[in-house]
Amino acid sequence: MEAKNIYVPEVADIIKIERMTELETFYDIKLPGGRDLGHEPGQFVEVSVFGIGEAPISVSSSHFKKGSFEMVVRNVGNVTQAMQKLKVGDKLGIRGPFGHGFKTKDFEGKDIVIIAGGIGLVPLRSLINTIIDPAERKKYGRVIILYGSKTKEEFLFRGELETWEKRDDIEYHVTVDRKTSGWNGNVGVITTLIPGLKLDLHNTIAAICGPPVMYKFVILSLRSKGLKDNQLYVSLERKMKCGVGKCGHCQINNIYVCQEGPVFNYTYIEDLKEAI
Amino acid sequence: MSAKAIAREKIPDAVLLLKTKYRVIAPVPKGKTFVFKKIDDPQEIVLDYNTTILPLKKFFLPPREVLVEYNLKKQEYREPEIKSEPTVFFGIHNYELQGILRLDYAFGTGVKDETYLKKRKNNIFIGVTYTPDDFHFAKSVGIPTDLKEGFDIFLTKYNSHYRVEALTDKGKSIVSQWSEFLEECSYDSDPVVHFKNKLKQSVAGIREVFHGAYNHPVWKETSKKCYSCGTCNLVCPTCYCFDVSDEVVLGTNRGSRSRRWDSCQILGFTEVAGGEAFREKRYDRVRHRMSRKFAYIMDDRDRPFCVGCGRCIRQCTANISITDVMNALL
Amino acid sequence: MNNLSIRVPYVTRVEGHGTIAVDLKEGKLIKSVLEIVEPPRYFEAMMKGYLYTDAAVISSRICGICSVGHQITSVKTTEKALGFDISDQTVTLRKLLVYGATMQSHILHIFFLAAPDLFNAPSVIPLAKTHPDTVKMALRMKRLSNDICDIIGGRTIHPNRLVPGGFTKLPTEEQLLWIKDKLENQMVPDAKTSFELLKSLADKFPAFIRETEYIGLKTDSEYAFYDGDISSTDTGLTPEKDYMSITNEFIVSHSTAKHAKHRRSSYAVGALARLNNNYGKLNPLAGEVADALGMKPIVANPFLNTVAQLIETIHVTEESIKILDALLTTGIKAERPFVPAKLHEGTGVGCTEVPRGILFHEYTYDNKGRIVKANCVIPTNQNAQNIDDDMKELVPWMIANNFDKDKMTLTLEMLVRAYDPCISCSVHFLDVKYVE
Amino acid sequence: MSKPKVAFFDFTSCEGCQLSKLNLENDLLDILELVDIVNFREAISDHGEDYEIAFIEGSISTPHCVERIHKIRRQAKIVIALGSCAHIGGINAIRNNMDQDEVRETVYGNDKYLFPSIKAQAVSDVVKVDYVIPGCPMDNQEFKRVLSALLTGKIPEIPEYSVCVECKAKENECLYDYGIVCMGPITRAGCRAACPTNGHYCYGCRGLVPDLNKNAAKDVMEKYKLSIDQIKKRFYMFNTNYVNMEEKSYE
Repeated sequence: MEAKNIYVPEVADIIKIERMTELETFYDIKLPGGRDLGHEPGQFVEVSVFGIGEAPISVSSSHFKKGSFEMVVRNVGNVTQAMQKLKVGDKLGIRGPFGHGFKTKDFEGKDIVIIAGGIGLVPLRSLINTIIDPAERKKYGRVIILYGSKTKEEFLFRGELETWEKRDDIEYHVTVDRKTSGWNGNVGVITTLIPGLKLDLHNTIAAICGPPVMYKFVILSLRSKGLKDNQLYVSLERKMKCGVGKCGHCQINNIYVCQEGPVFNYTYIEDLKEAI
Repeated sequence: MSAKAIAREKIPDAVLLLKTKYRVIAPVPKGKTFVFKKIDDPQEIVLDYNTTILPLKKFFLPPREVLVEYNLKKQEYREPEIKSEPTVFFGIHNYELQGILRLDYAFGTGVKDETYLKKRKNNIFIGVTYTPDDFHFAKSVGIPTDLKEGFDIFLTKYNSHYRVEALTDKGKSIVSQWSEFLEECSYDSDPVVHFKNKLKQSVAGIREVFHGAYNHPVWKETSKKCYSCGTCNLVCPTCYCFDVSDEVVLGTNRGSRSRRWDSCQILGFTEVAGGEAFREKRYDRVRHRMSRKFAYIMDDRDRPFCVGCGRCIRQCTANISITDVMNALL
Repeated sequence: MNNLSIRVPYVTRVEGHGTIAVDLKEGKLIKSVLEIVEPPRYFEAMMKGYLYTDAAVISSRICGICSVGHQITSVKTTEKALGFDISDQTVTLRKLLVYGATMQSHILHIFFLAAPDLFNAPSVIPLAKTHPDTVKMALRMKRLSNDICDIIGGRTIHPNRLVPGGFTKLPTEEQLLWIKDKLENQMVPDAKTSFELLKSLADKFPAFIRETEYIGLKTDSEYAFYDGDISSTDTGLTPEKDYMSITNEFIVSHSTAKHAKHRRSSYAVGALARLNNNYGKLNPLAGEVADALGMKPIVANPFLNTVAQLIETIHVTEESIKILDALLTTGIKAERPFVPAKLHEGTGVGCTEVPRGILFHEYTYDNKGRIVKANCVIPTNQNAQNIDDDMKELVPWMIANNFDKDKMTLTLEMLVRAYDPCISCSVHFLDVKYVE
Repeated sequence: MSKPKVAFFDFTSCEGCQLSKLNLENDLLDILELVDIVNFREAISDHGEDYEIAFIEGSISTPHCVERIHKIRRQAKIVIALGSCAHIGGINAIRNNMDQDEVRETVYGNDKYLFPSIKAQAVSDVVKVDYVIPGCPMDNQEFKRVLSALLTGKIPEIPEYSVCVECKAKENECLYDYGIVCMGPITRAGCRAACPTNGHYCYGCRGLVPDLNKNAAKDVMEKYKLSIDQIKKRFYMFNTNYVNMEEKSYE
């Protein structure tokens, strides 16, 4: 039998597009025949736009979502810019899912703190919606969501944020770096939300994703709170060109982020220079 | 002991016979140096050569190759046709083939890269002994001159003739067709090859040297001389990093996605969409290359991704030597 | 018509920036000039201090259109100044390159710059629709001449194989065979078609005559392009080293380019000047075509320079086939450029017939092979005064022939275009210290 | 969809880039299908002033050039500097290192103010430039790539790595092995190593690589026995403006 070529994308349909902010757009993608992507929360896909190129994009929908999967794309490069021009019914190339995400099995019975900075919410939303799925929620302890954004105008998934805030089984805290009109909540970087948390130090894990500068400070803060390194999970951003551990662009010391990550237990990468 | 041998002057005839069935790739002169090339006239082949400009990887991982073809209108992606015509690689040094074996490991383990692997089918390797020059250090990285791993046939040079050893069934079948060119000869032992050890320490355990070497002054010192031109990566038999880009033929619906040899020495290599580069300092990049060779990547037998061909030293305009850098760490 | 003022700012379809200015007041022509408004470029000053290996690289940038001509002339000048030996093979290949560049430049001028006037079109773009076969043929001819330059010189614009002493890379015999085949089976028939076309358009060229002095290289052995003595239709032969006695450059206020004069108030160089000096050496087909078009010396209608270019295109095609035959008989010999054992001081003059006329370079080197002085005299500078003088007679001639203003403007533009002026070249600028 | 209107403007240059486009020959007709060329002085007589994409050739070297380029920038949505002269000042900038007044006086004598000139500058020194197509002359394959990218709505990217990358891919012998000083290691690629592939040293026409290690360059050139003056001269050949800037930042 002919071995499958790992570089050839599948052609998928865009079934829904929603502008979220000035820079970010939401896409709902249907694979051929409505096949499930079968991803873990935190995994990514390589998305191709015909004629333009390919870029790694985090999957944002729950592991349990049927028939299609979702992503949110920030307009920063050639591919993402070209995606802005696409319409419902247009085609995209999809490869993946790639790498390792959050192993929710390991989180069962535990309290989960989710710390999302800006667009870092995109992959973490996949985790959130997986663990708060009605059939799943009872498997986990407390679910605490910390979300930080530059301004309230840059909030993603606003409707969902409201539901999370309302739900009794989710502790939701949000902050903005800069107050704009109409904002009455917290102002300050995301680390300011951490000291006030009351955590069961022995039975909590934290999942972190955000801009590169955020990690160092969030980790310091969680450590000073008393969490151990093995309780921390981070999702790293790198230039993942091939997605399959060959091209070398995402390599941090001896690991390929696209293969072993992008989600790592912090103990695994804390000794890696260049990681954070 | 007695063995089969071939006289140097009969080699072109032997190659001519091979050419009836195979594409033959062999070293030929190019100015002051050598290159591997498809052979039209077997007389051009040189068997006494030091190193070619580029390693054999250019045949399996070309400087630029199409990964995916597509049509903008039809909105389809297609795998390009990947040819693997039966090929004999003739007159190959053993470190060279070790380079290919490292690439086989890189592309054949984990997710399999068929674009590479398809070209590795139908290959026959005929090795030849070599006289190490000032740049070779294969022995220092665990590749003695008599290592014959991977070859189908191996030619050991005696003065004016080569002892012919068939090492695989494919090799045996070729040697049997060569009978008219071969003669019986007797020999006592293989010629002694003088090889100066270039590394202070053997490769066993060399990975440990990198523990605690992250802030060693040698990185900064070396980086002061380095242009970051990427030559060392490009000429390396075991470097395989690549960049990927799309192109549409102007005025048509034909598009393609290609990969191109890349270099971890270039600033943009680690840059992400937001503009941040994760190895921004030149010394970070110098360290990454050396560490990748000897610590980050090893094959299944724990052998480093350096085969001691010396190309990166020979071809560095800034005269940076991987062995000098390693010795500074040892 | 007593009062008239014509300004054609930035004449189009010429190389570089020039403005036609004509003023007629009360029946008296008070101004009729081609103002050269291209910014000055100071090349000779810029070359100072550079090594002999760099002279051709820099002087090539005087003009991309004429870069082959500048480079050939530059390496020849350096070789003369420093006493380099070059092989016969190098000379043959350089000639091929000069012929390829001549073809390329002439075809570009005939079909892309001049032809639209003959077809009453503003450019070649609409011609692609109205005369697709002609445009396709022209593109094909130009492509082949470019390919010749690419194969011999490395590339057409700013070639990168020419160095003092020889070539850094040689063409293969397969490539030369390919060129020969294409010249014989494509260029010759296309050139014949072009001849028929030009013949049918002959009445579109204004029948304006003004005799002048025609200057071009001349040699016993062939229609001179690569080298020879300087030949004048007025005064006969002058050795190349005495080129300054011919060019006598001077400054005029309406032009950033210098002008030149010899025996008369001006002289002409270029295809027509070469033809007037070399007619007897034309190859058979080119000779036939010249005769069929009535181009027998002395041809004194400046508009017919375009016709002379076609004749030369045919001539160099035949000449190239001839030398390719010879070259392919002996085969290409592997050789590297000559490298001098020791450098010494020296001065040299080099000249070549480039498409627009005779080009001179003169360099003086110090004993480390660095340029001390450089001077380049460019065809367009030499033609500049001749163009002004033509205009001075053309305007009254047009008035006498009842041209309206539009037709006068177009005819003036056609005149300037006929010279195929290369204004970038003309403003390379002279180092005045040197001409004191 | 209407075809984008494209204009070409030339400033102080040798016009090689204009010719380079005409040398696209057969592709030229395809290009005409894709864009409306409204201004291209060397090839067409019409002057359209309604354009979206302006390709600029040549350096800015007179007060009049400055005026013209500002006018173009106000009109054009996208400005592309094409060729070394426009991209980095190129060979025109060699004279920037000479005393400007003296240069003018040398040439014009008492009439030195007749034709005012300023230092030869890159287009981006005067107005905002969106993209560049480097090279002397520009590479017409790269021109096609950039045009294709613009028409497909992609940011035209040019290589950030050195000519060595392309030169090695072509398996050329290194010219340093012949004692020839080549600017390849520090020059931006994209030309497919045009000159070294033809055995000629690279003169740096595509500009220097973004993270230039200038001191390394000096060491290497010194190793090959060229005087500092000659090293500088080769640096200055196409990159005077850049090298000047660098030296200022070191002072």
